[in-house]
Amino acid sequence: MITVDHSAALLEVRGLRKSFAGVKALQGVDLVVRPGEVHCVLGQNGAGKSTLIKTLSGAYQPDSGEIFWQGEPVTIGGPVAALELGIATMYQELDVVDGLTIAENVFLGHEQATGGVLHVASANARTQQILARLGHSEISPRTEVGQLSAANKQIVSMARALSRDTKLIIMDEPSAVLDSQEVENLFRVVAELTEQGIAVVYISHRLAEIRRIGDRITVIKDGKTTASGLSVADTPTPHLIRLMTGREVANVFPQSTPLPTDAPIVLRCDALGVRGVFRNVSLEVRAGEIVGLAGLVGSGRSEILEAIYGARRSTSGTVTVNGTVLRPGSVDAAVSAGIGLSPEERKSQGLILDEPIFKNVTLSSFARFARGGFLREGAERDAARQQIEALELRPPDPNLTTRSLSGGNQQKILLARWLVHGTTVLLLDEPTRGVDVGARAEIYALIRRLAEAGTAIIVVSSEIDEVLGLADRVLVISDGDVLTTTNSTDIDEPGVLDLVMRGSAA
Amino acid sequence: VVGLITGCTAGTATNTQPTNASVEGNEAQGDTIVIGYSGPAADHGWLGAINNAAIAEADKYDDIDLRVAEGTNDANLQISQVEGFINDGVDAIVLLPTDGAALTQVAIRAMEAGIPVINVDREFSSTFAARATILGDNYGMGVSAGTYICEELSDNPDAVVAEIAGIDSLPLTQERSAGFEQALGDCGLSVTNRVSADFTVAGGEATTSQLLAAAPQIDALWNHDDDQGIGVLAAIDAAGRDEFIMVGGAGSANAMRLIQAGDSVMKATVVYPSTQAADGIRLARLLVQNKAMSDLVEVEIPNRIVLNAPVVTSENVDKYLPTAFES
Amino acid sequence: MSEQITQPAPPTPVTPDTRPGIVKRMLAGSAGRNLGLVIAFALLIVVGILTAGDRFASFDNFVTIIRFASIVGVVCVGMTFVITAGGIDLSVGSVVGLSSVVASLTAVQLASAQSSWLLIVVVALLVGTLAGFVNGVVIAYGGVVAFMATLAMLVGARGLAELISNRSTQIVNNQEFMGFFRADLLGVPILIWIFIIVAVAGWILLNRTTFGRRTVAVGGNAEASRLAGIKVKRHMVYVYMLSGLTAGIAGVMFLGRTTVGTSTHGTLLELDVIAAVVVGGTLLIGGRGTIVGSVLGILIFSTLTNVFTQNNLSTSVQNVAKGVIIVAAVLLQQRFASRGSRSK
Amino acid sequence: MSEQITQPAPPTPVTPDTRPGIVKRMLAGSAGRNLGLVIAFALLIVVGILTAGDRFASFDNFVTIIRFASIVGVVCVGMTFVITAGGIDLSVGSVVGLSSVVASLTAVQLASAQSSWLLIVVVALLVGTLAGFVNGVVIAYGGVVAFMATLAMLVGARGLAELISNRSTQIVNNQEFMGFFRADLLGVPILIWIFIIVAVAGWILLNRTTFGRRTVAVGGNAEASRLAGIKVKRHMVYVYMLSGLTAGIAGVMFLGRTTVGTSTHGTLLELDVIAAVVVGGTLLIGGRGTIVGSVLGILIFSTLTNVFTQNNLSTSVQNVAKGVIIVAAVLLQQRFASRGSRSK
Ligand SMILES: Nc1ncnc2c1ncn2[C@@H]1O[C@H](COP(=O)(O)OP(=O)(O)OP(=O)(O)O)[C@@H](O)[C@H]1O
Ligand SMILES: Nc1ncnc2c1ncn2[C@@H]1O[C@H](COP(=O)(O)OP(=O)(O)OP(=O)(O)O)[C@@H](O)[C@H]1O
Ligand SMILES: [Mg+2]
Ligand SMILES: [Mg+2]
Repeated sequence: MITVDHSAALLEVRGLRKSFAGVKALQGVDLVVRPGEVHCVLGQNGAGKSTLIKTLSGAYQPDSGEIFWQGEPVTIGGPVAALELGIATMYQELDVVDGLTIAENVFLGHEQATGGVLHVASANARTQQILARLGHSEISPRTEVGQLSAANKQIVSMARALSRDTKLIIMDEPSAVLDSQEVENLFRVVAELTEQGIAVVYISHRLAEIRRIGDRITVIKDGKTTASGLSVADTPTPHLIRLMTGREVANVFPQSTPLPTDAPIVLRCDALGVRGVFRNVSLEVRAGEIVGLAGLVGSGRSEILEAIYGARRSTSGTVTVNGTVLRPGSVDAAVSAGIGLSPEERKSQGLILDEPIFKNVTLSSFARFARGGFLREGAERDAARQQIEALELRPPDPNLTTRSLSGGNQQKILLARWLVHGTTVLLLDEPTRGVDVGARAEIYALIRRLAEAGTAIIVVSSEIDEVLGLADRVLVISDGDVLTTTNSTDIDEPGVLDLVMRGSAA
Repeated sequence: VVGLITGCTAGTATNTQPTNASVEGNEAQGDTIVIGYSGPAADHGWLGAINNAAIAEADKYDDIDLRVAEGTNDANLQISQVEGFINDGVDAIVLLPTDGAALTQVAIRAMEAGIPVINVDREFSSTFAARATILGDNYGMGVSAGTYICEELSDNPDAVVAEIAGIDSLPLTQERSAGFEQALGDCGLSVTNRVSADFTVAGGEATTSQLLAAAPQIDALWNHDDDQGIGVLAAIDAAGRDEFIMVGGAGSANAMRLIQAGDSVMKATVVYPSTQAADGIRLARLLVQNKAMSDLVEVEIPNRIVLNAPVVTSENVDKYLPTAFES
Repeated sequence: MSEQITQPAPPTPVTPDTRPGIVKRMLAGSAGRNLGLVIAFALLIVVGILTAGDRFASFDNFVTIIRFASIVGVVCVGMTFVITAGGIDLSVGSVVGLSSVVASLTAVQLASAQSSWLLIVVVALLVGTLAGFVNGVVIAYGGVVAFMATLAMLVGARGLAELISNRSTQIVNNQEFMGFFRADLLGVPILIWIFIIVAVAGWILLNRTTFGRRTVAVGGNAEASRLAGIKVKRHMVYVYMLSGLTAGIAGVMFLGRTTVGTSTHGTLLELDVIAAVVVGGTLLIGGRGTIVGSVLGILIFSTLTNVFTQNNLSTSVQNVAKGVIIVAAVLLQQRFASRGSRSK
Repeated sequence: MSEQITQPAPPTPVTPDTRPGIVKRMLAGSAGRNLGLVIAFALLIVVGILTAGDRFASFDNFVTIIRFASIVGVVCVGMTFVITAGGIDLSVGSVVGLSSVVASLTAVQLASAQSSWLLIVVVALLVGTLAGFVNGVVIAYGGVVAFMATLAMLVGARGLAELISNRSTQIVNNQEFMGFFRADLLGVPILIWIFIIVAVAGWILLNRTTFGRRTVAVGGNAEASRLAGIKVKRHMVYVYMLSGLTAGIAGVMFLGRTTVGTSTHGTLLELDVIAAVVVGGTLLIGGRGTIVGSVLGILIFSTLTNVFTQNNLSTSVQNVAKGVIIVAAVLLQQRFASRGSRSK
């Protein structure tokens, strides 16, 4: 461990501990952040990164441990205290208020006002400036935040952090909902901030990003700091992964096996469209094939999956599964025909967080576990346990509340749901969002294994390299149009971006 | 049915001498008049009977155009209904206020606007608010019930007397209870167990079953209201109790039939006339058409009429049953 | 529908030691959740015995308490489903009144025609279920927020009941009907048996069937349930129909208990029902419901009323105490529930 | 709280073309949201004129309608804040009763002592605010769900009012007090002026101040608001105090209108208030509130009652119609609101 002179450190954390109702989230975390640096915090899902930053931002109170701010010991009693010290935070869960405008969100808690009466115009003007600085002068500060995409909400969060007089900005997985273009924007802003001497604590599961902008790294494993103050330049990736996971993770994307030429077409979309969102999408997926949809955020990829699945009523075209044409707008028909969807927002669209794991696993398969309407919980548990073992879910107990699991493990539950159901077509929307390196590799392997067992799969991801790495064939989407369909080996990331740029310019 | 007590001060609403006081003259059709009628929510058999009787009475006369704004327990709403009548310039208002005092000011305003107000059942707090007042005698009801029970239990100074009141926050319930206590006190008895229901059958049933559990031995029971009495009797039935006598209130036809049959605990009921508003309509018509009451020598409508609260028992039930209201 | 699992691992046999673990956990969880209620209930009984002695602690009095609870209790069972599914039903009281009115009018018709008294029951249940159906359709397919839709039904059904009954009280003279509802079975009144049957059926439905599982799922996360293939809208309609059905049953019970049908039956019942269900531990935001808790909740309220009556206290004092006790019970309930889940 | 922005660029002047944009957008947005209400209101007035002619369309009748609406309307303003903040206050009706009782007792005391009649007003407002404070503390700090906490207050405050008043009706004889509330100003009764003042003050508070902005934020996303440095719990207490305050004002208005204080004032007021606020377009889940909508909502209900009374229709018919209209209004309201926001 590198020892640092207190006076040189902006923030120093020593021996921080925090438990929730039996879960020891932090059990001795150390962290030293210097002014003007980008300090990356790495760790697997559930390692305690978010808990750490929430104690720094005053959202949680630590059980024990010391915090020094510019050399002085401090207690951060609440969000206000943190903001007053000069710590601003962009939280992992989007922390904006849908019913307010962008400007109102940015100045929430420190409104532009005299004697309680708001200065709406000045708040709007200042917000406009901040948005321009973030490269989004086209967004009006008077837009209601509820109308924005997840990516733009993230930008509002960032604008809010910038609106304060800060010395330290903490960013908890800011890039998870951003596409590559937006990530570039983010990096530019981070660079500007550090030039002004503002420190940034940056959390991400994408190691490539850390290589791009990080100065130093602290690694947390199981609530403890396992390495702190590593220099980004001097630490090779395999070493980092070992520090995080305690093992080697090699070969991130599994090798694809060539499709047998007689593989039947399982899913076919003919000129599918949803008025105002996307049009004329035709595609075929064969048994055992993985098809990827690449595109920028907001290009309509999620909507295509939803329309295939019947969660959104298509206004034109047809979806055919194994020769049967599906009734538009009927999830039930799709599920019965053997389609499964793992939705984009795991928590709000996928899981019933307060129910036990096994009930989430069997949610779509009641027909299998019920006799005359009565559920056989024993059989449900057995089936869930089987999946838990096969997918290496941690901890391996089907009775645990789903909420208590890490993001990667929650993602596995969604896969388990469709495995138990026995789908022939699997639609995966952002299957690795917020999932750590180790679990990512496992999920990739799992997807490939499913394909090899004959499942037809469509994958949507904002990480273009992920789409290219996983898929056999790729559809490039821009603004609701399919620009091209190609083998994934015939195109690379810059190629996709180039297509998208030209497509949207046209 | 009713005994009449004439008031002592003359009202101010009439400026000419009434013209006719014969029965035939009063029945004869006069100029068509508009009467506004407003009463509490008819969520209860007695109140329903009051409203129905008033409407039926108005229907009998071709020269009455009755405007009904019945049905509210909200003083604010009832005030605005009366304001509506004033705006419309009706000829007379018959008002059964949800709360007498609360409606007094608006009634005064009506009177000041030259519209005679007939106050029914629940009395205003000012004599200037009504041209004529027709009241049931709530205190008298309590006294009648208490006196009857005193007579029946005269030999037993330790008798257990239970009381099932109506809605406790209404002044009329308070008056009934006060009269009851007073009359019982006169013969050395007092109320041992008191519960209050809400004038509904279900409320009567629920509170009575609780009361019966709380009082294993009862000698007499007064239930304020025959409507909730159906529930009270159902609870007594269900508990299989018959060691006491029960006295009802208001005087529904149903209660009287039970008294007539004589095979239940129901031995008597105290009448609270449900024809008050109907009488109010008649008086309003006479007032506006400048007529008097035919059976009185007095040529003007009296200011204050308090209806009697007689006790109906198996001896006199045949006399009261025909005019009793169906709940 | 294909039933194979793509997953290649062989099915592992159930390890025998997990079975008792499950049972233990279930008991622990449910006891933990209901412990606060049981304590409150016990305290109340102690107060009753201390203040009213044998009069309180008699078999007859307990029968009185439970019979008093039984009508409201039946509605609580339906309401537990609605609240668990993330809804609310303010209309139950009015629907009770409406179904009692329609049923009593049927009874009056029956007096002439020669049909079975069961028709009275069937009519009441149909009326209740139909009202629930309307609620459900307006909420699920009309997208009207449940509070408002059922508030509208509260107002409307009461008005309809008044119109139909012409605001008069209908007395049921059908002797077979009355005989049935007056009867005892094994020393316990029929009304209590009905309550027991409805509560047990409700418990099984909520905890052992796909219907119950869907109810919890929809209340826990409606969008996730929809994307998992549950027909959320249709299910919500069923849930409100169930609530209407229990209101219809309560309407019949009112008829049996009071011998009359009137539009005033069930006035303000909804407040007692919701209070009992929530005090019982069903989450008002949905996703968690407990029939046992609801039953305990209504028993507590009913015992409370009994203790107050035994002590000759006025309704005003009762109301003040009831307000305090609702808050205290919810607070207690939360403490114990969170401890229960913490110990998990 | 620091007000500087880290951002070094010089503040750019507001571009002039945004100003009209704001106004236009505001009008468009608010008109879009309230269009359904305005149409419903207009329809109702047409029906009134067609069925009751001049009797309906007179100045006096409009004054009657608005005066009737004004007491409920004042409470609607407070309720709009509570619902916008994601809460609910079922206790307002009882608190109106309680404050009218306490104020009338004060008036009786005043009759002997020589103090200003304003004391009556102050006492009523204090009682209301205090009840709101208790609600707020139980909800925000006790963590009791708002529906239950205010349900408890509904029951408890009514009981307390009965106890304090000993269930009797207190008549206020203070001439100055009565004189003030009886007076007209510019031909418009004082009660209506009070309503106007409260509504305008409420509009400013909700739309133009930090307090209002935070109320929306807390209702929209309480956790995000907390993380942004808003003291959410304290704010919720303030919001419930505000609701209690308006209930206190309504208590005084009842006193002025009826001359009496009684525990029955305000019975079931909460249902009308909540219905008006939600029909007006305030979201029951919080995060969006509109004072203009609430005022329109209560005017619609009050006009409805007037039209029914003018046409001699019974309350039963009124209730059935009211139920249907609530559903229709919410549906209409949703159509227009969603079209409004889509067109943005
Ligand atoms: N509010 C909470 N209540 C209970 N347990 C919690 C809570 N918040 C976090 N935990 C637990 O604490 C541990 C650390 O969680 P945390 O969110 O800090 O992980 P993380 O490193 O941010 O993971 P991810 O990469 O998935 O965001 C996990 O086991 C999590 O389940
Ligand atoms: N609820 C909605 N209402 C109206 N338009 C919407 C809604 N949701 C999405 N859209 C629009 O549909 C288009 C595609 O949306 P979406 O962001 O889901 O696409 P995506 O390619 O899946 O991107 P992401 O990476 O965010 O999932 C965008 O133009 C978006 O603004
Ligand atoms: Mg995290
Ligand atoms: Mg998407």
